[in-house]
Amino acid sequence: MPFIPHTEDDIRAMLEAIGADSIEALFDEIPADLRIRHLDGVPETMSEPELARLMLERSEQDGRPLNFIGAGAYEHHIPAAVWEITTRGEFYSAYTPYQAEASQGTLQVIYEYQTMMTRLMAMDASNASLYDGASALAEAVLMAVRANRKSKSRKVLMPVAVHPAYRATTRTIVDNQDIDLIEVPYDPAGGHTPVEALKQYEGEDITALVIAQPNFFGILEDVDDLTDWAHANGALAIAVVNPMAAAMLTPPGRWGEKGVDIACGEGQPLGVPLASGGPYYGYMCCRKEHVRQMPGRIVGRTVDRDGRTGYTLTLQAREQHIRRSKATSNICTNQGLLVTASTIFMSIVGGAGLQRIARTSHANTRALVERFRDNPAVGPVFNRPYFHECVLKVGVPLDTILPALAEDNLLAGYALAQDYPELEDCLLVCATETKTQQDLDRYADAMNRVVGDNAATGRTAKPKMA
Amino acid sequence: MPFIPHTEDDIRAMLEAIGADSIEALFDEIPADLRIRHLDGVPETMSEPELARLMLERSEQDGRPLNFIGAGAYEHHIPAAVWEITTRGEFYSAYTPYQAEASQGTLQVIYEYQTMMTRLMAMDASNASLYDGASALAEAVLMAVRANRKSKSRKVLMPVAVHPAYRATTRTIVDNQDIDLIEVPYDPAGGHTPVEALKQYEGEDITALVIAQPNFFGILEDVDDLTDWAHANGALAIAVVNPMAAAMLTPPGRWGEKGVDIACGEGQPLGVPLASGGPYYGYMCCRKEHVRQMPGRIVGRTVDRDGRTGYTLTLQAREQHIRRSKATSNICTNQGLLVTASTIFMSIVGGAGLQRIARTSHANTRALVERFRDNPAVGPVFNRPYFHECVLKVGVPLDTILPALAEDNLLAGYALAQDYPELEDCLLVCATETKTQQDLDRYADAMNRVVGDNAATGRTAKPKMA
Amino acid sequence: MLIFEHSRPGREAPGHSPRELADVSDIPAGLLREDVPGLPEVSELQAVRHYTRLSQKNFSIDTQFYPLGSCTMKYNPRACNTYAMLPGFLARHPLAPASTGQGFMACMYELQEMLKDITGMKAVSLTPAAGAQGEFTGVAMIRAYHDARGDSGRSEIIVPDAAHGTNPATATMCGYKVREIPTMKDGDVDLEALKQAVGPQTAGIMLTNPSTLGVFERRIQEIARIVHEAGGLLYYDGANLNAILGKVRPGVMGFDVIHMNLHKTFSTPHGGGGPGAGPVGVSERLEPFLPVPMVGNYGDRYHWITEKEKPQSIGRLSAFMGNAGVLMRAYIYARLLGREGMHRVADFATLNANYLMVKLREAGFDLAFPERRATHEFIVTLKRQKKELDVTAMDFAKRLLDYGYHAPTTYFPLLVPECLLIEPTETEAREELDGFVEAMIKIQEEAETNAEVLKEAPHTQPVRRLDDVRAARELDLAWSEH
Amino acid sequence: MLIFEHSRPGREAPGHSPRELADVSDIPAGLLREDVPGLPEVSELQAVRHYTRLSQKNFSIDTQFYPLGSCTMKYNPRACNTYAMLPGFLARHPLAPASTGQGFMACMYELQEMLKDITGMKAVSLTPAAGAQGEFTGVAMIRAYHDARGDSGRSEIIVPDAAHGTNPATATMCGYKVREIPTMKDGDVDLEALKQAVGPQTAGIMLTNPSTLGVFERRIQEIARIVHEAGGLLYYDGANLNAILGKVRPGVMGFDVIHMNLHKTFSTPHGGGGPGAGPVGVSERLEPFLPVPMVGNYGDRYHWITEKEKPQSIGRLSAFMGNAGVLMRAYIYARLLGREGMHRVADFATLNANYLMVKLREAGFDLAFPERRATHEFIVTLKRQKKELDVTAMDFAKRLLDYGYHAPTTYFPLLVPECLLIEPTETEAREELDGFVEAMIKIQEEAETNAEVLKEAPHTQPVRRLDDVRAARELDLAWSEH
Repeated sequence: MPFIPHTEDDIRAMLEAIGADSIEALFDEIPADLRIRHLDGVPETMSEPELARLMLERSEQDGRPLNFIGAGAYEHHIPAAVWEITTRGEFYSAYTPYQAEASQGTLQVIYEYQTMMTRLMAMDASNASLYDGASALAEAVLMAVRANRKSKSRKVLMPVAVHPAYRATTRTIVDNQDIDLIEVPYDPAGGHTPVEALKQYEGEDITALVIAQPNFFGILEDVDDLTDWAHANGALAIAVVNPMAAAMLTPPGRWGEKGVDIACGEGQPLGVPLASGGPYYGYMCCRKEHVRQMPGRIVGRTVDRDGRTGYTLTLQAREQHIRRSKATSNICTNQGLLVTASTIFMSIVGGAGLQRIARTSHANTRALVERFRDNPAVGPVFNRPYFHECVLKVGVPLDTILPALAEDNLLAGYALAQDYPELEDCLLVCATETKTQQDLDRYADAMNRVVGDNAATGRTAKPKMA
Repeated sequence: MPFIPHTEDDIRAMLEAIGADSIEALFDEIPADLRIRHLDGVPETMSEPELARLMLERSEQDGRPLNFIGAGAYEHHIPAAVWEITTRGEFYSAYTPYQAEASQGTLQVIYEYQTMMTRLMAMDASNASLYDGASALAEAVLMAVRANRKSKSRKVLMPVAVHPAYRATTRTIVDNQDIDLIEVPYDPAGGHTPVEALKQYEGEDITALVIAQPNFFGILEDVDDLTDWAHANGALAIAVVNPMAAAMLTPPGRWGEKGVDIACGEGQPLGVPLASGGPYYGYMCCRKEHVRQMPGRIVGRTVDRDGRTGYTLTLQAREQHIRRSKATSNICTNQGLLVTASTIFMSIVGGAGLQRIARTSHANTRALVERFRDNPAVGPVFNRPYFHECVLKVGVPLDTILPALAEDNLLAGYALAQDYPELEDCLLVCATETKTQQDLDRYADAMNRVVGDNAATGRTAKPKMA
Repeated sequence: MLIFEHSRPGREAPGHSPRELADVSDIPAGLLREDVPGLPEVSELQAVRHYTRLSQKNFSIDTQFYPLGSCTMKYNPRACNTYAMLPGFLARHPLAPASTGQGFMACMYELQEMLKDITGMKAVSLTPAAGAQGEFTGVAMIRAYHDARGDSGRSEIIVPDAAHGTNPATATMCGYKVREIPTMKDGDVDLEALKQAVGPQTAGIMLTNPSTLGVFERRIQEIARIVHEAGGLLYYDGANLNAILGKVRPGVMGFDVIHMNLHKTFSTPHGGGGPGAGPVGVSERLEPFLPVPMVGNYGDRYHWITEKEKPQSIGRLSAFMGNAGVLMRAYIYARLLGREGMHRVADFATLNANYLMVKLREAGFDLAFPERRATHEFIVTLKRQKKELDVTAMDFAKRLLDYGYHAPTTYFPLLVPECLLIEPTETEAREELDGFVEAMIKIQEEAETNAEVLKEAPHTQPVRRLDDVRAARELDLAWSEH
Repeated sequence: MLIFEHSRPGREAPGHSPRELADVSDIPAGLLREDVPGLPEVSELQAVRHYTRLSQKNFSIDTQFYPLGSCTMKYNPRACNTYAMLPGFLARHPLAPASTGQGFMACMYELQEMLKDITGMKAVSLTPAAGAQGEFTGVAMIRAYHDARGDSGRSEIIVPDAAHGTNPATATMCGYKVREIPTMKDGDVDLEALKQAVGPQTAGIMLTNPSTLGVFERRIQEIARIVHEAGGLLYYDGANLNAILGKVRPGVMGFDVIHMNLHKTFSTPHGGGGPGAGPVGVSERLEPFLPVPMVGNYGDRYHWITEKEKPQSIGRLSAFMGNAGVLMRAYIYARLLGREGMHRVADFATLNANYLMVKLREAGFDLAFPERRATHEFIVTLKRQKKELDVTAMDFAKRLLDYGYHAPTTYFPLLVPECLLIEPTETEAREELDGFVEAMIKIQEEAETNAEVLKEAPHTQPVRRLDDVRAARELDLAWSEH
């Protein structure tokens, strides 16, 4: 019996102790007509060797394409040490550190993580993680509504240039709480969210403004102006920041005059493998004054009876298991193991290393874009600086060429028209530090080839927009 | 600087403490004309991501053929838990347990391993491992020469049916010690080592007889008769046993009237991956009276000052670091990590599990052989029972068909003619428990096809020998 | 010592980042960071040693018996980790085309199918990232259902007073008022109170069955009838699914929607507090509202189901498809158990719980529901010890750590005073349970003869009892050199 | 508790072996085992928990500073393990045709080439499984060389008295008599004694340079001349190669043959006592005798070199090619270091050793060779402490464990009384060395004021000092129930 240690002797002795005739008898409080007879939808048991073989086959059956998709999940090198330590049984198979004295390993890791995130973001406090970047933004919106006591409107300005899945997730989660998510358009030339677009809301009661850096198009926003606009208009500023970008760009705690109120985003770039989308983790940082409105677990440093330093879960009075229907969030389990991985990742890579990775990722994407300088059919759509992603307009139908490139083991980017119909045949392309010059050449050659092949048959190539 | 923690400050302060101007100055006792100027044969440093990519490519570039080769290294399932625990830093990065009190983990593992091996082999004592099965046989021969005090001849009977690489290794290692390795032929019909072949040595001073179970051809020897012959003739009996076979066959400690004196062999089948041939480990067990002649490390159970049970290296007086030129062997480092893996493997698989694996391996090989019942060009060479390997005569030249099958991702077996010229176009084939009926079908279909294709062009098919 | 205290300016673990500082002069200086983020500067060995040693300061399933009630701390098979982390799976981008992810998607599709059969539901979406998000999803679908029918006057969710805190918190997040109903002395829901509570304002009820009290709600069919007749739907909180795996399908009990905590019932790792995964299953009427993405198939080709195919979906819950790697581990676990193994989980979880309960009762401990069968867990109350000896459930919990056992859940459910909620799980051997009983007996003796040793416990851990009040009052949430 | 004590008849971890007991009736009953081997019958969780907990009872590089002299306990990069254990590498059968192993063989070939350059040798064979087997290989080749020239009267190998025990043991295994020569007070070999010792009976000399005394043999060129002029060859014991990596090539010093301990210098794991790997490099005249197999290449295709291509080879040393997985880890390590990183190993190993030596001298400890530079290691002698305070090197060693440091090598080399052979390695940070010095100072204070605490040490380990005498006298090498 897989994973069950009971011998026949054990079963007999245990039933005798209980005073039951059979294991079946232990279920006598369940109405008989409810009981399962067959489980035909579950296949027969597999032995581990059978399973191993199946999984090896499935993991290899689709090849390993060279990937230039980012769009919210980024391919970065992860030191081997990170996951070899993270999956040690003591981290892997422990639970939430309810018994602090027997969980100092996990608790200290989280405290170190919180410290690292506050330093990376230049913020005062960090929680112990949320599910992912998108749901973290939703929680940030809810938090802002709680934290901005002066505002009654529950209106939140949400730029269209924020990741579409983040916006969708936020909609799903805040939908039933009378919150008004107001879309702010992006500038068609720059791809950024112009402060001018906010003008119309001046004087209104706005609860919060969301600011993504970079935004979904990879474009860098005028974060100082946007932050100051929010504060000048009584709104809280919520930053959504790629933490890898924060290593080279002004961190959200220093945007504008006083920095943002809440920073959140996707922790995946910090040591978490792509792995089809999860588990990742959402990080969240805030200013000191908002800490009691922050959702999720928080670890604090304290002392034991002998005055020795120790770590413990704190501010639990915010949480659902204490406050129930009045909790800041219903979150319970978060993404502890990913936080462990990220903490080890940041320790090994270091701040300077992170900065070099960020800068090389930027430079690689720029170098990739440069390779199309002489191809009139391929070129950047927006004219503003970007981090490590860029929107390329391709002069032929993407639905023709992307499958062809994928066949050739090249994932050329994310097609934007599914979310932005106005960006037809536009591709969001990302080249992180993992890409070599040869990889960029391979991309350029393949793209030039398929564009050439398809130019005649496809939609007419449009002139570059920038 | 990879793996070096020194900052510029550290270097300065440390040199100052030493009173040296530079690190270079610390090498001032080395004659200047000896110093290296260039290391052109070593490539430039690789970052871990570059390395990761190279290794992924190299590990995958050759495909993953379906393997039917055994010949001393056997494909068995290894529970995932085995290596996840074995590679924990505390096992992986510790050394030989010289400081017993700070090495109870490793020491207890070895003590448990010794216990398991003595039970599997039905012997009195086990050491903590040797390099591999082949060198273990060499050490067993040397040990027998020391242990058989009544014998002066240093003559050891070595059947030709013992693994050719084991015989070669033994030759290399005992070559300079005046030991006479006398070959004993195998029976051409049965593939076994007949006791009759030993008749001519009766009355002679023979130091030891080597008995392999199964032998290199997979054939089961008449181990009882051979063991009794050795003892009747004043020789020690040295068993070379596949430990997986020992789970279903009479263990060497029970061969004949009194069991063998020394049992040794390759530990790889017990939880060690094929991995191109190593690291594996040699096991060695012996009767109580020979324990002080056994080479390698041995762990004993003892007590500490408070009377608590503990484990420690013992009988070190045999070893080179104490006895130097009079040591039982020059062995120092052995194969500790593999022993750890094997110990966990045996714990998880258990004795009954081991027996089922062994029996299924036997049955699978037999089923594979059966599939050629109707093919006159392919059939077994020997007519005696075998464990999980069988010699098949193939009626076409192997040098034609093996590469064709390998091209087709099938490793059809080990060609015996390289070691046994008389076994031209004979293939040693192994189907362990890892092979499904579909795998056996695939083998049979592929073999029937290539044999059919080549029958016309190749050497004439010979009639089956059995 | 913190990792930051190993840091020295200029130290680093090279080889993990580019050597050159690439040019970024195309970016306006005002947008660039002026300093290097203040992360630790340590060697790789220092990091490895630090975190390896830290790990040893944890209790975990892999090192200790961990009978934390309601959390199902059972063995996390190593195979699930090894095979979910094969390089081919780790490398796949979530937005890579389905054509390059057929192997992965086959696993997800099959997992959906298995969960459907196990729960008796019509359809399953894997995307919720944890139990609480699954709860949110379920209640949001209930709301979407009523809204789609124009039945929007329903403003209340009924929750028993014994429920997990996530239940009322979730109902609130979905804009519902929470109406608590009491539990009777035998641990079952008070049906009279329920009848009183339901009405046209009732959107639904959230139930855990077995409940958090460790007993099976016997009159579940009647509850379903009452709620359904009032026009409400039934939400099944799958936290305790381990107790009935392969025994009863929540769909057959009458539930309309269920979430499953895969990190409990399907043994994916708890990871020091996540990641979990909280797939939801629904009956036919809720199917249109399931969150996306889901995996569909045509023959043997798999594809993603998105809002396009499910226009009534409540939408997305995360940027991609949820905790894929957790789902992979659950898939592997389910395949290793197979059809034959599923009901054994409930069998032996129940056997272990009842055995442990009986043994503790024999040892003189008071049970919260002495007349009831234990399900996969049960409750000991130390009210008497508190009163007579002035020792608390917390004191017992801390002292258990000294005996090498993780403490059971304490002070939950809230309605049982000084409670220990004990869940041994099916993967623990009888000797382990006997050892736990022995420890409890010894601690009881200590409480009677030398209560100080409990009050001062733990004595053998890296730290002694921590000052939680100070932690909350003098907030220290991040380290600084000063 | 032993794993056997968790065993219960009939318990098992299923799913790792076939469920059926296959028919073996074709095998005569007399050959079949009558019982089931008495291995533990435990659940998978019990095994995982038992061995995880056991692992925590070890000191290791990953958890402690481990300055075990002569063993080079430096950081074992995790990348070496991760990438050597890729599924594709683990699955390859050693006898699979070279056509299906080109990726693996490319690594092996490149490793041979790198080791050639590093050692200054003409050719390298990777096959020896450990240092001692490398030594055997080297001396066997020396013998084969003399024999091939018909110069078979050479019957002696010269070994300094400070040599590793493996050196004389190896010479004996190869049928040689061992002739020891003394070391001078400054740590160098006594050249006059060497001149006396050499002659037509001299087959060769085995030397470690730097020697086991932690000093570089300054007159190595003269030694080479003396031995070569007598017709002998020079064997380099690579145990201390870490001290001169990228600094001096043994081939240039005049050595004819060298073995390398990859588990020392190339940082493959020590594994609780192996596996190691002991490749040998040789000068031109010994090349024909190298053990097989080796990897050759034609253009970019790799093939195996066997006895066919090397008919004078001393032969095989193991069934296959040696410790391939260890060689892979060494290959990865060498690539990560690269050309630029090699000499830094020696630089910082030497810096650390000299710094630690100076600090300990300043703290009042006596050095064995106070006039000499430390190489990568050095010797402290506690002769004075033994005499004045009646505490031994062993007492210091055991007490160091209480301070969280693994002890240095004690009582080796044999010619320095009460010695501690201390090798910090290049991967340790200065703070770690300072911490070690502090611990030594405290222990010295304890020795002066409360020697009992040393003599009774360790106090913080899973067991206190063990009775080795009893272990050897009342041999208990395997557990039994009775």
